[in-house]
Amino acid sequence: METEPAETSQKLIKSGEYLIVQKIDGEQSRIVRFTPKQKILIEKLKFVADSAFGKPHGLFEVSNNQCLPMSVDRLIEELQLQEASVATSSIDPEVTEPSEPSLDPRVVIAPSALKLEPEQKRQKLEMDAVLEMKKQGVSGQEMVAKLVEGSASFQTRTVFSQSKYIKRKAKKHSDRVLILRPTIRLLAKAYYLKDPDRLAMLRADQLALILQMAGLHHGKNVVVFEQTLGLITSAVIERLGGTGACIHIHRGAVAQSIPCVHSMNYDDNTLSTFLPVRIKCVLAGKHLPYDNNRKAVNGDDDNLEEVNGDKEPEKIEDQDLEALARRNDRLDREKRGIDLINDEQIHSLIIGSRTVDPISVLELLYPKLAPSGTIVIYSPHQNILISAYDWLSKRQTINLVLTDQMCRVMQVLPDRTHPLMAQHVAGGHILTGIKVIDQ
Amino acid sequence: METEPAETSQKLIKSGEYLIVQKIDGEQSRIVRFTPKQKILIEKLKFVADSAFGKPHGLFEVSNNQCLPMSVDRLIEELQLQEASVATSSIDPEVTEPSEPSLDPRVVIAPSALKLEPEQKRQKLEMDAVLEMKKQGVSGQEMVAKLVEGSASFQTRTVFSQSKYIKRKAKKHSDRVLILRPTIRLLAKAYYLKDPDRLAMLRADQLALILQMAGLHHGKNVVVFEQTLGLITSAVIERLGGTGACIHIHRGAVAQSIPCVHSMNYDDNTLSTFLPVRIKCVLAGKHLPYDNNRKAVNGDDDNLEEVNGDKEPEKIEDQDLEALARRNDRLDREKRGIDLINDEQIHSLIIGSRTVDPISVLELLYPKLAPSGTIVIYSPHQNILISAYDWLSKRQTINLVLTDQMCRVMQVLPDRTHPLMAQHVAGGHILTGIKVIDQ
Amino acid sequence: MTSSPPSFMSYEDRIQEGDTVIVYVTYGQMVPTIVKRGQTLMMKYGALRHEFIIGKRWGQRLSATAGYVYILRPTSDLWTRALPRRTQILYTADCAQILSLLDAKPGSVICESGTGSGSLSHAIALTVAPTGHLYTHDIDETRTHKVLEEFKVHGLGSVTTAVVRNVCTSGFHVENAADGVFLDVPAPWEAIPFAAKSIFRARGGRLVSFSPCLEQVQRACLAMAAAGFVSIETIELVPEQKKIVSQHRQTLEEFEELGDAYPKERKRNVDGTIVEQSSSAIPRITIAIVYPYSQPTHTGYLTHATMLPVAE
Amino acid sequence: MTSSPPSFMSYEDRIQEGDTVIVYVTYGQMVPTIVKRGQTLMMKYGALRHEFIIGKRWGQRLSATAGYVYILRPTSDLWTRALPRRTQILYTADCAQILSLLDAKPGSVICESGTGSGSLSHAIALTVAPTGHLYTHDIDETRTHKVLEEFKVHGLGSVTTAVVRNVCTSGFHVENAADGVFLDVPAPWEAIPFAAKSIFRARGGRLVSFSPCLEQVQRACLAMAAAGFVSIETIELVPEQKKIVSQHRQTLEEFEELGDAYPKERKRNVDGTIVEQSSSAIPRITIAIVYPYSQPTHTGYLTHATMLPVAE
Repeated sequence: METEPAETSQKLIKSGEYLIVQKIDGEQSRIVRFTPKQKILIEKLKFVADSAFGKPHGLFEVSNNQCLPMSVDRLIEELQLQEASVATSSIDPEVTEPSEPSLDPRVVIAPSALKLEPEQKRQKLEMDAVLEMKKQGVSGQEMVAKLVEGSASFQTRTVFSQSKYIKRKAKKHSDRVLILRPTIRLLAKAYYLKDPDRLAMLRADQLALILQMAGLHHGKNVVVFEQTLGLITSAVIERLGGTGACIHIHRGAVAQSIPCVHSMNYDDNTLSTFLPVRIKCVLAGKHLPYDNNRKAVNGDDDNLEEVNGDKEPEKIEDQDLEALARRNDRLDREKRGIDLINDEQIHSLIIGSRTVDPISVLELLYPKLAPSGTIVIYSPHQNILISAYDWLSKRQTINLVLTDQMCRVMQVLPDRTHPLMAQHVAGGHILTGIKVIDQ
Repeated sequence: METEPAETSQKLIKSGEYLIVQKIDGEQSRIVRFTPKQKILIEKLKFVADSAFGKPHGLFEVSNNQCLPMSVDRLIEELQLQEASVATSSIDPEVTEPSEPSLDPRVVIAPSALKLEPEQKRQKLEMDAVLEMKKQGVSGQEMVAKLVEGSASFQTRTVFSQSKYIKRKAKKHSDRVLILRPTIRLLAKAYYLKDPDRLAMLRADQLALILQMAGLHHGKNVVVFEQTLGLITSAVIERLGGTGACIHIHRGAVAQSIPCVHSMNYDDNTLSTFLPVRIKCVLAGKHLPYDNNRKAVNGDDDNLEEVNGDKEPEKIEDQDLEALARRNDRLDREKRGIDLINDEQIHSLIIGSRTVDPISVLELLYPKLAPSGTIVIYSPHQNILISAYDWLSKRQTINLVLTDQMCRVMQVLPDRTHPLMAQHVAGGHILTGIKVIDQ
Repeated sequence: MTSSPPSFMSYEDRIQEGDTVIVYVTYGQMVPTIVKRGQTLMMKYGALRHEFIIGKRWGQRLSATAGYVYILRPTSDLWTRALPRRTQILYTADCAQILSLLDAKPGSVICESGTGSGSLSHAIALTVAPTGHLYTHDIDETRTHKVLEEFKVHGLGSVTTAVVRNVCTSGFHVENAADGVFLDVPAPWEAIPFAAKSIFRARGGRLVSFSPCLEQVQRACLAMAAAGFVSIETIELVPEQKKIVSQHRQTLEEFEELGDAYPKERKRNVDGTIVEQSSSAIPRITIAIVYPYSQPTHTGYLTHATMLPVAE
Repeated sequence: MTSSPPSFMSYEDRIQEGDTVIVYVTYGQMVPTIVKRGQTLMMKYGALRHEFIIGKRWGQRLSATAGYVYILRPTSDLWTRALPRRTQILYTADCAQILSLLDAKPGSVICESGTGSGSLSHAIALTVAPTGHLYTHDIDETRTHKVLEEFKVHGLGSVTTAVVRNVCTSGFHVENAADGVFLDVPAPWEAIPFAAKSIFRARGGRLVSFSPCLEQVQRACLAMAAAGFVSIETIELVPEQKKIVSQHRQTLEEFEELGDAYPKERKRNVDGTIVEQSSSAIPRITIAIVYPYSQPTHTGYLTHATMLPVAE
């Protein structure tokens, strides 16, 4: 679908797919591969993966270990009914004056339809007004006009009487889940919240900036060295969309610890740009053969050890055709990657480092970057980038910029608008530049 | 007044006082010493200092090189009249529907009365309503209640139609100035905007944090080494309020480049805690005599040179009694300061460094800090503080914290609320800790 | 300092009975205690008899039954971090800023509402002492009594008055007297006209209002302008706390060979916290990282304004 | 890359006539130019004849009559910084974030309003090419025509459609087709119901709205919820730019002796900017400082939301 905009058929959830599962109002966001008979667990809610197969991605209701598709409209209506009873039992003397929904349809819907935190009785009536308008066929356009022309409830009541009420209402909709196709944005957020350390603190907003500063789009040849669980690599693969090259420099014999590449369910066309290259080859400056033997036939102990260390699954005695094909495919991709590097056909070099000094990567790969190519280095540590800046500024790099950015989420709720009180703020710094040549 | 809360007499502007002068809607904030016949210049506005003498600090109107006191009420009324004519000439078809000020007194006054940026015709009517209410003797309390109950104009119009209008109206009130008594807050802001470099980028909000982290209040003995134009020293003197000691470590023979101490118009009681001590004495670990001779009678060339370098005004031949008294006072204060240091009676050590490595100050003065005393180091450079952190953590310092803070100004205007689009953001980092002892 | 008041404003070298001390256990755990013979403090590192504290030097390390602690002299910041919480409190960054925006100094007369847990009240009282005064107002009687008691014990009784009073309906305890007014109330616009009245007319004064939500700020700004305040400005502070760590800096070859997982050593530093250190020959650098990962990103907006002096 | 389109998406080693190049004069001054024989570029460092550019390598340094410049291949970021300004534009930090919030990638169908100077339009078009499409809408005919022309010259003609249309009253050019909709309009709430209609129902899609003011955000959030969007979130980015400098680190003795003013040397670095360097034996360290001192602290809030797929 990525490459066929004209396609009109709907994508449905299918077995074997990686999916994002979130509870409504939940904190977690899990990436799960849905396989038959698998139990999906999310914040104490449990259902069988099979019940989602064949359904469109979206909102589900969980009951009896099954998940059932649910429309957003139904959720809103249902909430409205729940409000009615609650609102009646909690009439605030301050707001009992009769509202006139016909004359003054003061419609206030909480910003996130999935985090509806209604405002007492008045809001119930307002919600009624919306639904009434909907029934009467009032267009969305007209409704919004009416909605904004008199939003007095944004203004007239104090904050604290509402908060109390909202607390009482929290966690009502605990049997609702979103099952979504993974996107780079959702993956970035899920891993950042789960294990920022292993992601080198890379925040979603900084990943976005890395991609843009790298001048990334289809057809580009990009070298990536990263220690961010494959997140940068995966984002590059997506943006290439099947043309160009994402040369992924990895440790050991095969690319490992890149869950963010696997969980995007990429098709073969999209994955055709993924060219993993061993650090060993980069260090040698050329393509190296795999050690095909379990034993160190050529006496290369170091190579043997590494293969063992990486738990290379193939053994010479049980290699089958499929494994051979996989190995050949790897070798072929690696060869293509190394050729592009050695031909200096690299348009962007992206380094997302956690423990490795970027300079040690630059020393090997910066000479391979084509002139006018961009270099982007991410590190959680400013000092590391200051050293890299020094290194680059001595080597014909222009447009060098070191930036940092703050990203804050706003709470936008009637009478309670403010930035979130606490947030994950850990992050890193980004150094960018453009390579030039003298003559 | 600082120490007599019961005092009821009004302070009036007098000759010789340092004052803060700001134009309404102006960018600048100047610190000027008002002396007879002096011309005060502020953003193309000019008046003679004498015209302010004997008047209370506050709002003035400038005409014919004279400044005349003006009440805030008059300013607001006047603005309202100006609006009337402008509003009539720019009626927006969207807002010509008749407003009903009696039924719905939608009062909107722009947040800063001194930066009134009115909203078209509607606001004119709203402003009328306020003034009408005032005339009718409606209490402030009631007025505010009415004011907030229906602030629809906060909500209903678009941002952009207003901005255009506001541009037309800008810089209307160019003959109004504020003449204010200097405060640490105003000084900090004025110098930061004027010359952040010489202030080591010290922002007013960070100065506030330094004072609080230092545990500063009356009676404390504080050692200050700073390169911030006397700003930290002056703030410490103010917070001591005449008891305790502000030991100011300075270069050369006399404390120089501390305009922020001079411009606060401190009385003798407040200044009694100001104890300037020469770096030379701190390095020697004891009180040193001044070189009383213009010639290097004792052959101490270095000392001579320094005295000349500092343009020490006294010469042996024209020393009079007053100068001698000043010198004796200096020597006396310095002796008191050095005694407190040597007796280890220091409760706080504050370093606000621009070019000097804080460690070089710590080496001399940290041993003199009393146990349980606080250390606060400000630097525009994080790296410098990381080194200082290292140094302190090896020397029985607990509660070590490195912080940074962002300070943003919000624009709060009807329908145009957002953080300022651009701001001076340069600033520094603050490292704090508490000294402890082992046995 | 004519008499020797309790520890908040006394500078004796050694700890006396009756002093309020801050027992520093770890960075995150501090226990405020009034030293009294016969009592024993129980905490993470076991028991500590108060007898052992008396006569010791401030800042001294003391051994408890299962570890050691430091006995610190109380400061405004330490009190804010250690005080018994009764409500949401204002933390040091905001307290510092509020004092500065109020132009507070010895001799200032300041009105505050609400009192809450008294975090800011202590900061103000310490700043305006010995010649100024704090009038603090709260609608909650229990909280007010608790803070009154603390003021007394902390030697701040003479510079403070704490009253049970709703400033939004009844105004402040004093009129035409204050140099500064601080508001931390849900509907500041109701209190602002009263704040204007409480300010000393001939000298003018400062107003600072703390509100978490922008809608409160919008209404407060309108009310301030209506009450005659000028130079109205709203600011927001976002502090960022950092930790200093020692970090490996490996080459690509080292990474290929060793991976990124080093053997770790655990060590207790002087602060009492456990630090992980990698033991390896690979060179390390000292760096600052944002820590903890999740931090407060908003407490409230501070709106401040000036009431100009009125000619008499 | 079957044909060889103009420079935005071509990777020839050498510059050809007709290519759009970015002439990099200094960090602050970049001039976008279409290379054409017979023409001459005039800038700060004098004149540069286009003849001298043709056939040179991308990224090469060239001498003009009064200094040297670099000829760079255009990228989305360079275009944003160098483009001819017709309106307030979206800068790289926001563009980057918007692309990410739209889940934009090759093949995506994106609707945008307004087109403005085309800064974001270029970023979107480059991202969705070669198989996706950008529909961009603006009420200004001149701007639209200018951007259309740029698209053509930049090889983006086949992946873009630019129309003069007020989406707040007439909706978008396509319905039931878009994977993402971006709004930068004064009254986004008017366009949101139309945005919902333009999204491809069976696949669902994303909505991103950029607004400078909070009141716009509040109304946009209400309108999004009313139109059936879920997971509505508002974020704000505040970038901070730093400069790396070499700084003295003097001891107290050195300060006493020399003061803080060192003799300065001026030097032109590779970037073409003048840097001041102190010449002294006093040790120096390399540090990052916030620079420029005054920086953008707010551009706008980004409110984003998801329209879930609808079962067919």
